[in-house]
Amino acid sequence: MKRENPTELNELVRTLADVLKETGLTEIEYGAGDWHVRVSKAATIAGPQMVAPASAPAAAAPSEAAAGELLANHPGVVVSPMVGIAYTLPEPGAAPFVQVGDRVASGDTLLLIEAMKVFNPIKAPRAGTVTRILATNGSPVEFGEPLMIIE
Amino acid sequence: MKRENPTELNELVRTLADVLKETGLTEIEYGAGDWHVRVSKAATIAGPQMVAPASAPAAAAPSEAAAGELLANHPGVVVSPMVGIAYTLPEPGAAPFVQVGDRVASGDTLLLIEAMKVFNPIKAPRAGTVTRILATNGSPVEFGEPLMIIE
Amino acid sequence: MFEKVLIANRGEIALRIHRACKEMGIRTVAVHSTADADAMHVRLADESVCIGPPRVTDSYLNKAAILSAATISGADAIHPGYGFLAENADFADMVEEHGFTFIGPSPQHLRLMGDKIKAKEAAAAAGLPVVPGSDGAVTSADDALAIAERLGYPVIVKASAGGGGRGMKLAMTKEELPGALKLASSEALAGFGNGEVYLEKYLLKPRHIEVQVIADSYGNACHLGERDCSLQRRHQKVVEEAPSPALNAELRAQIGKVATDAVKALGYRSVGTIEFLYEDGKFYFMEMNTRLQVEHPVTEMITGFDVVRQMVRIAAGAPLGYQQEAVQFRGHAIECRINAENPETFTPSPGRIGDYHPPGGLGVRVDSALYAGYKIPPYYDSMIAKLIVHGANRNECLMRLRRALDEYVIGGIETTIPLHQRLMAAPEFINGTYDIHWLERFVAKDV
Amino acid sequence: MFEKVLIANRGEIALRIHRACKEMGIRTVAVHSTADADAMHVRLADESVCIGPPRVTDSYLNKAAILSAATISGADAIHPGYGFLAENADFADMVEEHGFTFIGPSPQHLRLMGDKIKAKEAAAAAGLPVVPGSDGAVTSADDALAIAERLGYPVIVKASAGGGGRGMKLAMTKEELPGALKLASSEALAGFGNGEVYLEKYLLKPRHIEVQVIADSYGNACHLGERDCSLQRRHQKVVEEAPSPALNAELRAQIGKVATDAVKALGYRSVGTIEFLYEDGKFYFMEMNTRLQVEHPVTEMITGFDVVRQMVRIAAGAPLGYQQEAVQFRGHAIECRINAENPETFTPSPGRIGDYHPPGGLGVRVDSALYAGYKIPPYYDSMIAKLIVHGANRNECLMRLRRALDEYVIGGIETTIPLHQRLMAAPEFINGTYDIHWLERFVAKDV
Repeated sequence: MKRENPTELNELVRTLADVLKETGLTEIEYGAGDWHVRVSKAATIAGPQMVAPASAPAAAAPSEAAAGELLANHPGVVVSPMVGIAYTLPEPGAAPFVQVGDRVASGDTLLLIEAMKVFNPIKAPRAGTVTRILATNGSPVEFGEPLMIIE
Repeated sequence: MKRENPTELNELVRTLADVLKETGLTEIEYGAGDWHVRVSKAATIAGPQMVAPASAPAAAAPSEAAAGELLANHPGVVVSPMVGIAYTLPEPGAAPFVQVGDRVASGDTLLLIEAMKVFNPIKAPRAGTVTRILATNGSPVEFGEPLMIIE
Repeated sequence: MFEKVLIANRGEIALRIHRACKEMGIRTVAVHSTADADAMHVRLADESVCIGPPRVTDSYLNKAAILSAATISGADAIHPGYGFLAENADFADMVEEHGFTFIGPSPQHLRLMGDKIKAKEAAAAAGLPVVPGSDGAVTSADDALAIAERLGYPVIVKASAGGGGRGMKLAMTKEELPGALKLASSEALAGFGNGEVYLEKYLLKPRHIEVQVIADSYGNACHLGERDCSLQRRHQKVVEEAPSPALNAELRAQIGKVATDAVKALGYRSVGTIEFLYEDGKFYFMEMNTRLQVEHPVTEMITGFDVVRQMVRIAAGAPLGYQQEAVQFRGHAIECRINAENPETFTPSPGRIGDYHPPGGLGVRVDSALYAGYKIPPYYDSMIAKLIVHGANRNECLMRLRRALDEYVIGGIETTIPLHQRLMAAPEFINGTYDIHWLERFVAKDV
Repeated sequence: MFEKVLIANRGEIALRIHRACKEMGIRTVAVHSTADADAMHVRLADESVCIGPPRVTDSYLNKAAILSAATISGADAIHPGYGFLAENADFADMVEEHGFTFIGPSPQHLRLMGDKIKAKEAAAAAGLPVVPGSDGAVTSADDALAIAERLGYPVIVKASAGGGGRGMKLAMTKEELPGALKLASSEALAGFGNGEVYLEKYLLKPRHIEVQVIADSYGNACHLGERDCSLQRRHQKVVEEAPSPALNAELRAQIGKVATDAVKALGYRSVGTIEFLYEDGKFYFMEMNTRLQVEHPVTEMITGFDVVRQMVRIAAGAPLGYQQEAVQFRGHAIECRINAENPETFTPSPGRIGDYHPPGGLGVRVDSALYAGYKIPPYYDSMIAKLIVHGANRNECLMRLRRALDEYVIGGIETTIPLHQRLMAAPEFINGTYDIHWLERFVAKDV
């Protein structure tokens, strides 16, 4: 199995989960080369777990990171092309550029990102409906950080 | 087993699960080269564990060790109860204590182990036929090293 | 120099000795119990011999098995490490009788310092200041009461054959003394097969300060400064540092000279440690450890001396080759003993190591036989790693130790790393004002 | 002192700087590309900011992104590490303009030493011995031939804007010179956008010896001794040691004083390295590196100085606080740069680390951002670890280095550890008789 192939991974995990259920095991770990999968079923934590290989020298924030990754993989996500401060309003007191539920056309300004004292307009990459605004006015954003979801 | 083959993996895990159930183990970890499988079953801690050493900071000799372990687990094995020099002959030039094919009675001397200048007779723990002699005359033996197999 | 050294120990100290030998071009033989077949010292050694089952009496304390292993492997010398047979004079005798070199002091010195009463007499004769106490064993409660009256309370009853805190009982008042005497004696009888006990004045807030000494077979001796080992729990050292925050240069030079003179007077050979209690500017001899200490690395970090290498050289008959002036102290070092234990309840936590990532970088040293996937056997000591940190001064050392503790990852088991993290933030430790009782109160959350 | 430092780098040096900051009580901000989200420096930093995609021009060389990251994280100062923007005067200017402190020299010194011709003039004016060569750029083949006649062959043609071996061409005879000139100039134009070249006398068997200097903002300067970095492959250092086996105490003191005086004359601030070629008892200035060097740890090991800490202190405006006499050298140190490469073909070997077990014990330091399971991205430098070993003398250091290399486990990828193991057994390295060309022949198996 290619580890990059999610379909096959999905199958593998489901197969292992079935095996787990049928055999009454609590954990199956399977690895090859530079990847492995572990499925486990404990009294409290139910369901299969897909575990990234697995050494963490420092305490990261896996759940938060995982949530961010989910959003980052959303098909309608608009991510920040730069580090800076996000502004959802054209100026203090003004109405926001867009609000949840707004329909936007490709090229419409969604928000501004200030970097190096320059305000950079972030434009809609495609037409659609704003279903979620993740950036907060005046908050810092990293490169690649999800700003908005347009569906 | 090819590590990429899910059918074989499925079989392997099921087999190990059966082994787990039958033996009352709580965990089996199985690995070779760059892959491994572990099955476990949370319960009270009971029974022996067969574990493949996962991480090896130094070059060990796993195959040799594995071969030794196989012999050590043979039901008819006689292992050395001490560190020393094995002597399969009562004295130089004499006939060996036992040879392959000999029938021995419980308590028969199989060989001597010299430790601290004392020659310790190693006696047959049970009656049977000598099927294999692993100790070489005049060679050092470790504690637990297989000396002979009596079936 | 030796061609091949057998290391009669396990864990981090077996690895430590292996490293010193490899760096001297000496081949190594590891001995191990069946439970330690996968241990790091076994994996790294040039040769290994399984000497017995997990029980220490059948393996690491099995003199015949170890000597047989030395014979079959053709070793020249045996390094006993610490613990196990390191201070066993009979073993040292046997080693020499079988034609091997015992890397350590002479059997006579092991014997002398192994007898607490004789050791104290010898120490006093060699000019070491001793804790006032009974002149030898105390046999009756009446004798004990009379002696205690002279010493002043509190007093402590100790087993002549004891060690590690066993067979020791405190009497704060004369009412408590007869009971303490009886209890200590019966514990000593059960624990060491010898019920003989003696009395000593008990110091209320002493520090444990020990001097590392080193002497060759030709009467040359030096000291390598002191270590402060006052942070103890149940008489086990937890953190050690050098130099002691309690001593100034004058006191350091003074006690160093007293210790070195005593070593010369005793005709001692090899490395050794003279342990003192220290209170109000005065030192009181406790005992002499006739072996390598767990905490020798802090001395190595501030002196630049490789203590194990020196020990091997001396055993091979080499002269020291330097004088006291060559020993220069630089900076400050602290060692944290990391145990496989719950950091609050101290329940042992053997098991399989998951992730393992030791800290690195400037001034950080890790002495540990752990590796990812290693299974800590439940049969032996719970100390699994020593983190030793050096800095230009005590504050830099402390800051570095904190960051190193924060980087250290030992997964799969519980360790005392969180205890050390708490300790490094405690004002008493930061200020260096602790005594030998402080840690007990700290872990009990009284401070 | 700074409250929060942004580290504008990655890999082991980002971790090195993080450690120094934590040990000074300073909070850290890691910046990283999307490819480095799991990197050790990101995991350990107090805060992290993703600044761009994997390509270095869009992330680690992206000045605007780094300054924005400093702004949004509220950092006081930026440490550039080495490589990337460390010697970029424009970046240093921008950092200061935005109100942050650049932890390094002044932009003027970066600019001066970044121009090889001006640097050489400044060095000569500051009293540093220079390699005889053309006085400035060479524009015609006729000029070049005349100058080369005066210098004596062989001569080397170098790009004014060059570095790292690019734009350098050797001419052994006058017949080879015009072609070398043309090639060097066009390579320089393609590589650096500037075709200007100059001529220098070429030394046949020189060593690369560099002096570590340190100076504060108040005119105080010291040197921390030299490093011998003669073991190079394709102009990349592979092994560095201190002190140099080629220098005696007199030469060491002499070149150290010359370097320190030059630093004072230049009005230089921060740490820096003056690189010399050394042949037949004479030094020839090559260039000055106006940044922290990869190989700074060997200096730390023999002096006990924390070079990064000193660099941060000086940037915060602290005076040196010590004089040359306070710098004492103890023992010997060697650094091995370990690359993720095939040890024979030097093909890069990125990928996921399997087992990872760094060596430990006395005198062993590992500076590496690796951990078990870490995936080395294919976008960056192949250096993944530095193993630095200290010993009481060169022989002890070598023996220790051998055992440490034998203990080091980096699974899952190929590394240059086997090359270092071969090197440590080579008579030329053991005897210290190598020059800057020796390693090329050694890896080609000619020696």
